Amino acid sequence: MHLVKKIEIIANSFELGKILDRLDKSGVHGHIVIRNVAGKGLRGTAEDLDMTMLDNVYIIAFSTPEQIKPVVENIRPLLNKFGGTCYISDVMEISSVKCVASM
Amino acid sequence: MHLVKKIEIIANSFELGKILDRLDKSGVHGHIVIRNVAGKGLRGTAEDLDMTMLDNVYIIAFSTPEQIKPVVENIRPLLNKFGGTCYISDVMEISSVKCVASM
Amino acid sequence: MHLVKKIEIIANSFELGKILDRLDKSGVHGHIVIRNVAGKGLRGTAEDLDMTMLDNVYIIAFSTPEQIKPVVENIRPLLNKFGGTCYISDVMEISSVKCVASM
Amino acid sequence: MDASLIISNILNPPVLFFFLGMTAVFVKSDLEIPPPAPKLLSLYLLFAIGFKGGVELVKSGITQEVVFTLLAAVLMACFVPIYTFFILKLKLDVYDAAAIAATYGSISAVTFITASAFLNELGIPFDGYMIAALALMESPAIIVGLILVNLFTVEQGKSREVAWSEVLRDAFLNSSVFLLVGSVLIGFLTGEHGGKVLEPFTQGLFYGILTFFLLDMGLVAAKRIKDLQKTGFFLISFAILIPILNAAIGLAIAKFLGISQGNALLFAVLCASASYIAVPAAMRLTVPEANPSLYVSTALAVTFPFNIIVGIPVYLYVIKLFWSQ
Amino acid sequence: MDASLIISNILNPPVLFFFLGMTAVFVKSDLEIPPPAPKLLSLYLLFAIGFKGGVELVKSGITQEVVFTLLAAVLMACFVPIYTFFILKLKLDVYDAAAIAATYGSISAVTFITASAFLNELGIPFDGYMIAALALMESPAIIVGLILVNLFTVEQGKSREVAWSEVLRDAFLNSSVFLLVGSVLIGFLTGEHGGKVLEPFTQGLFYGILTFFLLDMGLVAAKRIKDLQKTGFFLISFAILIPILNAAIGLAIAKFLGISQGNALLFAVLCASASYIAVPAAMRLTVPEANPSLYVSTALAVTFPFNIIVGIPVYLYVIKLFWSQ
Amino acid sequence: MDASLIISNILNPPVLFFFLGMTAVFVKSDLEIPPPAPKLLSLYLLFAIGFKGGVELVKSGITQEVVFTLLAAVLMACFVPIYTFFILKLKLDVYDAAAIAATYGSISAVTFITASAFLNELGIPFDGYMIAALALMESPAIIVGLILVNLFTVEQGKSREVAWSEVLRDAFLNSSVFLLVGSVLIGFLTGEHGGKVLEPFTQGLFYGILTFFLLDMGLVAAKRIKDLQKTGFFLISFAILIPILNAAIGLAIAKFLGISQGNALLFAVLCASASYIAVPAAMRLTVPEANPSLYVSTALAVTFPFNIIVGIPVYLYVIKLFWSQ
Ligand SMILES: Nc1ncnc2c1ncn2[C@@H]1O[C@H](COP(=O)(O)O)[C@@H](O)[C@H]1O
Ligand SMILES: Nc1ncnc2c1ncn2[C@@H]1O[C@H](COP(=O)(O)O)[C@@H](O)[C@H]1O
Ligand SMILES: Nc1ncnc2c1ncn2[C@@H]1O[C@H](COP(=O)(O)O)[C@@H](O)[C@H]1O
Ligand code: NA
Ligand code: NA
Ligand code: NA
Repeated sequence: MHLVKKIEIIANSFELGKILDRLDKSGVHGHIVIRNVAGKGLRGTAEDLDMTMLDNVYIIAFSTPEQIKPVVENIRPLLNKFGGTCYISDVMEISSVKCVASM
Repeated sequence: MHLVKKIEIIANSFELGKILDRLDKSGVHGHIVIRNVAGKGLRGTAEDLDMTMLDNVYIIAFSTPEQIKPVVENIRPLLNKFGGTCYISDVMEISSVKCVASM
Repeated sequence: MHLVKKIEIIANSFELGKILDRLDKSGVHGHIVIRNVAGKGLRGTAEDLDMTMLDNVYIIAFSTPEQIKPVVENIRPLLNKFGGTCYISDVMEISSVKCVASM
Repeated sequence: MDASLIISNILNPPVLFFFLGMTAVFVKSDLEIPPPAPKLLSLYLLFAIGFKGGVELVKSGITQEVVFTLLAAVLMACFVPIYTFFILKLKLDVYDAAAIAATYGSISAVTFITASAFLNELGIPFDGYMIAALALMESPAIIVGLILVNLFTVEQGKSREVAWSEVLRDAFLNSSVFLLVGSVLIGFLTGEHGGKVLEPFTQGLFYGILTFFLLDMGLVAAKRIKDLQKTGFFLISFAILIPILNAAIGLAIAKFLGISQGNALLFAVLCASASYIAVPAAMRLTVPEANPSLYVSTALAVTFPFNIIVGIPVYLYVIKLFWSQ
Repeated sequence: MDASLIISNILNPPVLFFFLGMTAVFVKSDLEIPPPAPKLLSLYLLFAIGFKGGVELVKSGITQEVVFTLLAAVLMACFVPIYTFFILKLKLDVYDAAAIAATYGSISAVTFITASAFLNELGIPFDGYMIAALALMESPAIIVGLILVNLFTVEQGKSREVAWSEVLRDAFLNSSVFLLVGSVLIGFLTGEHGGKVLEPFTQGLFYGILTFFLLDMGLVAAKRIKDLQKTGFFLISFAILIPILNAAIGLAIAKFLGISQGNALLFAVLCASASYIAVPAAMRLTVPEANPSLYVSTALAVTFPFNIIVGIPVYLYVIKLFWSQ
Repeated sequence: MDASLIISNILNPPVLFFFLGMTAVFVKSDLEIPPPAPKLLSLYLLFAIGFKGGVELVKSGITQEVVFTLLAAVLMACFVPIYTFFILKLKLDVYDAAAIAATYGSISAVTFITASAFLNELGIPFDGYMIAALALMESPAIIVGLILVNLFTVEQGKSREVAWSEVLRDAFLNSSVFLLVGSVLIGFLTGEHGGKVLEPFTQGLFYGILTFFLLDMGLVAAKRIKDLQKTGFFLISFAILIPILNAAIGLAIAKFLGISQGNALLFAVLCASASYIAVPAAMRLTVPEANPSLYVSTALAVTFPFNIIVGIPVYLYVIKLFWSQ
């Protein structure tokens, strides 16, 4: 087992394409996307359009610790422009043929 | 980047309204809700009604470290009464216009 | 509050039954499953069949720290054979009637 | 007894697809109706049956027969949870007894809908106001169940605070009751003209969607069957005998009121069926002490299949015996 | 004024189910149409109306009337956002003004579809090419809105870089426009034969699915109503008066072009309606500075209900006054 | 060759919507059919075609022709994976060769359903027992594929342990096979009466839902096309030539058996089509060493479009040449 980083991003689905692009450019090629996530914003406003047809998405990606710096640099401008939040935490990965750290 | 807390709650969907109320009262105004979550209970019983029409929900909320105490105090009685579990962990937030810590 | 471990597994849905079996055998009886998770693999290939009808699943299970060893031993061969990844992290559980640590 | 009614019921596509769903679970096929499709199908069924009922309510009007039948329906919905509570308390604690009693006092809309499809096929008419009875019988048992818990726990020295406004909302404004009542009202308001334009949707598809939905119900019921081990012999017998008893009472009332054969069958089915959605949801909130596997499994894995496979044709057989054509 | 049209509109199942959805939110029922069902229903509606439009386009052919009407449609879709922008800028900043203006310059397909169902019921014919107008009016306002933002922020000394290729794709290839245009084309290519084989699906179910979808729209619109407090009196008046004004302009153009009553109603409805899906989505990406609650809430919680409840029958009433039978 | 059949096939709504789906991906529209709708639609199609097949099986009965055709179907389902395995092994390793061979030995229900809709439209009859052939041809290739892997890896000195009970369950009880077979049986049991009551659902909607589903298939197939770069020329040719060859063998058998034109087309389509759901799922579990992008992409992005666009009308053209009217 070795340390990897977990990246969690919550954003509106219209940003999804842009965010995945940025992740990819930052060297994080794997991810999962959970759609149709209901949510309420920080300020209690229902700014999100999820009630019409734009739902929130919850993106999770695991990466090596070194990839975090480029990810933060690439993602922050997007979040500032379009909204959404990003969190990073430590997790242990079980080594396997396909694991992040085997790259 | 600064430290925030991640709150994860798993409960049956009939409790959802009550839990979100308590979170809100504890000062945690943002959250996401993932619905239609399949699950099996701790004791291996299929107590949850997800097979009929009451599914489990998975609630995630990020908050400042100080909010954890009131959250725990408010949520625990609910969990004891209606079931469900709650977990708390540390994550780093990427500072952005809308981030939890900017509040 | 006491320390428990969070186990996160991402895999293709055809493995779901096998993985839950192994978790159960390792003594982890509770879990949640989020289905219809879209994803892209580590190597950027669309190996996953989610585009037809086999979607990815995202499995989360909370366990006591002692259960991690058997979980890793049981899950790793599956991941090596069929693909998928598994991550482990630390979380604090709010003690309640049904909490993992009350077992 | 003339078995042809049972056979003609069993050879119905809805019942056969119910069996198919059960079989899928037994042979461990991975067949499933992906959520939220089952929920959507059940919304459709409530919408369609409610709307149709409303449209036909215009025709029949609100006569004395209607008023008496609806009154009898509400009375049964209050009486059943009370008398079954005392039977259940012989073996179970107050919480479980009250929750199960409430479950059996309320109704299963899908059982009702299956019975109405059965009548349609046999060409036996029934009236739109029976759908009003369906709507009226869903909620009272929830209230009665809760009152029983309060009475008998106070007796035991435990005091409970009940958020009645929430309970009432759960009972009368839960999505099933709300959509059903709303659709009846809209059907009533738009009348025959509205009924006509919606016909391909509410009538044409009805039978097919019921069939598809029962496939899912078969899957769901079969998954619950293993719970029955824990339930024990007492509850399993309860789940078969009480429906029969309730149907018998229902038929006696129907005969007394002199309502038609079709209406009598539907009335009996309402009395005999048990709720596995609305009441369990309400009970989890209001009587969290009760064990959900008891009240869900009996209603879903025993009473529901019993009614749609054996109950419906048997009740009709009895009607045919006692009603003059 | 003759109120019978309003009443006959209100007593339509789709409008009544819209009310039912709103009521569910007001009384706090837990009724909901689970996602992604609403999205699927809206795809169906676009598919069905587009296909039907295409099939009928074959019959009418592309005459001078068609060309002029479509031209007028595009012109209105460009003109409305421009003139409303200047009204809105009296009270709001450039970003909000442009986003709201774009919203009102574009159209609401569901309003159009509800109007077409209303015409069908009254037996008033309309032509397939009006669906081409629907498709053509969806996108221009997005472009116009963005040009307005650029002009007026440059004026204020701020420069913006715009990814025009992305904007154009959002405007012309978003799923609604794409599916609608594609279905029109396929309807046109397969003609009457294709129309016939798909009829039970595209026609038979149409009214029912519209009704069901409006139930969801009622839920959605009612949830937005509390946002209106923040919106203020100015925008609420805007959201009622501008549709009336746009409908009036639309009717004048229709009269001038001499198109039929049915087509005139649809044209007026296109002018009067505001987008609450495609344009908001595009605006979030291209004008993130604007506040989405302003443009979504006005379009969804005021203009949409106004049009389908009051607007459609009133516009038709005016048509009946001015058009000779 | 008479191109009119190809054109009349291409101008079908289902095929055109398949193109529309592909176009959406190519022009980067955000059109999508949200999950789990596609899965639900495919369950519907299996339910409807199976049920209809069962109902018609009652009429045709189980004659000698039926038995021989079903026998031929099973033989082809075993023979195709064997002979294609040896072709594939020329260029690929044992695992990939066996997995692709199994894919092409099995069938694509949607291709079959599209062909049956094409026949319906042209008014060419076919028999219900062909749906039994569909059901019978889905599973054998999975078993054959696995046996081939075992034989040839043992040869290479590697031993494999196979959980045969699981493999058999995957092969014969996976949701597609189970629902199809179950629906055929129920159709057979309920007969004409059951067929009639379900008709608006299983027949009325059938063509429309197929059309809508093919829109999704277009999206899915187009997304897979970029995988084909990695697949290489050998596999792409394989994915076009083998279906043609299999169809030719199928037609020869059909001619030999003397079955009708409609049945012959369906038989050819079964032989020519490749599975992109059931077999890939089974292969991922039983031959995890094989590369899924190879067997999914060829079946989905080449063979499937080829069959529904070119194959079906060409096979019918050949039938028209060799069958006397
Ligand atoms: N503190 C939070 N915890 C979890 N999710 C949040 C939080 N704040 C916001 N969100 C999610 O992020 C989305 C966008 O938030 P906002 O940009 O504040 O409107 C909301 O709809 C929520 O789904
Ligand atoms: N150890 C666990 N890890 C993850 N989810 C759990 C765990 N235990 C229970 N759950 C989830 O919580 C729900 C309620 O559990 P219970 O209250 O034990 O019936 C279950 O249906 C599961 O979805
Ligand atoms: N680094 C990652 N972070 C999150 N999810 C991943 C990552 N890599 C792979 N996945 C998910 O795991 C699935 C299987 O990955 P793979 O086995 O690499 O094809 C993918 O479809 C993704 O959903
Ligand atoms: Na009852
Ligand atoms: Na407009
Ligand atoms: Na084949």
